[in-house]
Amino acid sequence: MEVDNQIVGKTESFLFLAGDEGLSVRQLMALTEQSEEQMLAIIGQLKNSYEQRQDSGLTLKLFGGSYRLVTKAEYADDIKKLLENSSPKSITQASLEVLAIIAYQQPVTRVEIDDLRGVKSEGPIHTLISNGLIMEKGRLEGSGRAILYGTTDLFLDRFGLASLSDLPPLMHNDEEDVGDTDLFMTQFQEAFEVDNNGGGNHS
Amino acid sequence: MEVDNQIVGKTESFLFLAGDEGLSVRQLMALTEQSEEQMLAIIGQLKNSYEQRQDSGLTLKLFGGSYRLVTKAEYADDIKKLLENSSPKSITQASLEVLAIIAYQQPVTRVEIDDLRGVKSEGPIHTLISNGLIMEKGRLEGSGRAILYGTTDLFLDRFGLASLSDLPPLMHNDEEDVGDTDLFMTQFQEAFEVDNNGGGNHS
Amino acid sequence: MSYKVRLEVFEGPLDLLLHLINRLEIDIYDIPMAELTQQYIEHLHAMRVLRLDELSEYLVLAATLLEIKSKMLLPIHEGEAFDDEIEYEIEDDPRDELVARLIEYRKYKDAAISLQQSAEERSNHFTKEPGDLSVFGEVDVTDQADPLNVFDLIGAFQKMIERKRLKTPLTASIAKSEISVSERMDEIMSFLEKEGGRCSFYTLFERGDTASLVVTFLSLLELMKCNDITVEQNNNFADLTVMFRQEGV
Repeated sequence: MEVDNQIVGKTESFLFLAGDEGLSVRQLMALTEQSEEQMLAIIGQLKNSYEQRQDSGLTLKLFGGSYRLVTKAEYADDIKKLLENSSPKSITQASLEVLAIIAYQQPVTRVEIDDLRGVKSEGPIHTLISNGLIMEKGRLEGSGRAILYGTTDLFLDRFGLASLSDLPPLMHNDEEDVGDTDLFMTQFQEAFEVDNNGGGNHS
Repeated sequence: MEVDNQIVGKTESFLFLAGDEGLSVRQLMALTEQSEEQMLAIIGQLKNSYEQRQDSGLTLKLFGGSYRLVTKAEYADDIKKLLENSSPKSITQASLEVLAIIAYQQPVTRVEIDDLRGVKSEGPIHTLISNGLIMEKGRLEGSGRAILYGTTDLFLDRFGLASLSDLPPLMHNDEEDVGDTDLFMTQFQEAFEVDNNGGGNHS
Repeated sequence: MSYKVRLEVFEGPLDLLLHLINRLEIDIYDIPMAELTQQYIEHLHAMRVLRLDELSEYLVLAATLLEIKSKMLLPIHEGEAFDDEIEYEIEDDPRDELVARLIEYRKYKDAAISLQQSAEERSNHFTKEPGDLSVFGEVDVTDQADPLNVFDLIGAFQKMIERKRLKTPLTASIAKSEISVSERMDEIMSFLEKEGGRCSFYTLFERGDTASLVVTFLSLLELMKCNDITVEQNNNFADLTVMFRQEGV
């Protein structure tokens, strides 16, 4: 598709100003008065420009439904060196488990999460809420009206996902898997390229 | 002068991250470990890249001793549209940040808010006042008699809160906190731990 | 038999059980209950230091394990001849429910690992705060159409913390080692010029770490000494105003 350079430049300037907020395709379409098809072509050209320009430090990524200008991964180490004395938020294994359950099962109640883990999850849920990764997504009908939890856009952003459909598929436990834990682990490792420092048996 | 593309990219990524603050030649030299002559050549090449790339919306400007990545002047009119139309999220975000600080820290002065955010918050504060979400809650004793801000009833109403104690706690103690926000978070926690259990119940 | 006292943190009884299954290299679909139960209970002994409410969850599972173990000890097979009839075994194996729970739990435990990996990948890309749009014009926002909730507030707050983390080292800490008093003096003078010749004392100290604040302070003193600026206070406790020194004053 033929793309107007002027509009690509305009798009880049919008994305630059939006910074970590990013802009959705829909917002970009409204701002530049382009069709969706045109917009996607423009985004494609921008991405291409960044990849082709050997001396470019930037690239374009889709996280949580919004396109964002970001620095290229190859400069991550240089940038991280600057951030030495301010470490990023770390998340505990427990919180991560709860987050995974919510991400795949949403909307889901605390009791369901507790059942799956065999342990109470109140603490991790509070932590995840205060980290802006999950939120209330309504209440269950009926007695108790239990809170239903779901993930936020910030979750998608922080975990580098374009949308929830971007989540890697959960492993199935259907008949073929039965009795073949080795295959299970191999598939898992292939899928996520675990580096093998004890990756298999996460003990 | 021969210029290493890798270092040009690195320079661009640093300038991008510095945003409106920009970076001086001296800072860039320290960051990339280049001589002044090399640095100026790198800056020259970056500028050149932006001019040559027909579809670029960005350029490099020197303001008050700092180089800044900025949008090209030709897009200024379009950017006004970003301000007026289609969800100027970036501004709402600033207001939300300020509102979050005021909600959890009230009563709080502008200087404290600025400190936490690392940027001036005068604009968002005015917006929030004119929207009726925050108000003056008295003055600090002592020199300056700085204004103390707090949230309004309209704030509670718009955010569906019965009272301030309905705000979800901001941090839970089983996580590692970010360095200097530590104390800040602990204070929140102490303040809101009390109604941890009833936290969500604003049905 | 001896066991090592380990005080690893497990994310609950199922996690501990999975750990034991991995360590004992036993088949999750054909668990030797006697061995697993013994190991599990030994671990509980070692973990007694845990908080009581946590321990109770572990004890519930211990009871389940013992129940399964005892069921398996009972002679449920009437005729030895049907031993290898698979259907029969699958339907009645008392371990089935436990195995199903373990498998289900393991799915999410694995998913958590893959999530962590994507978060790590994501953390290699940095972005900037939104640009200051106020230079392009003045608009009053906060659209009423957009319903907000407390979770928006929390999200905003988290983003702010991340921005601050990114921003501080790039501007402030580099400035620390780089900026000199004479440079800061120039900066202050050009800032004053921009502000129409006067500004609040405090605005000069709005950002930077301790070292750069000290440099700013020294620069102000130096500028006063050179008679370039003067500092005024209208009355007790009022804000200090920094201004260009008027000619002939």
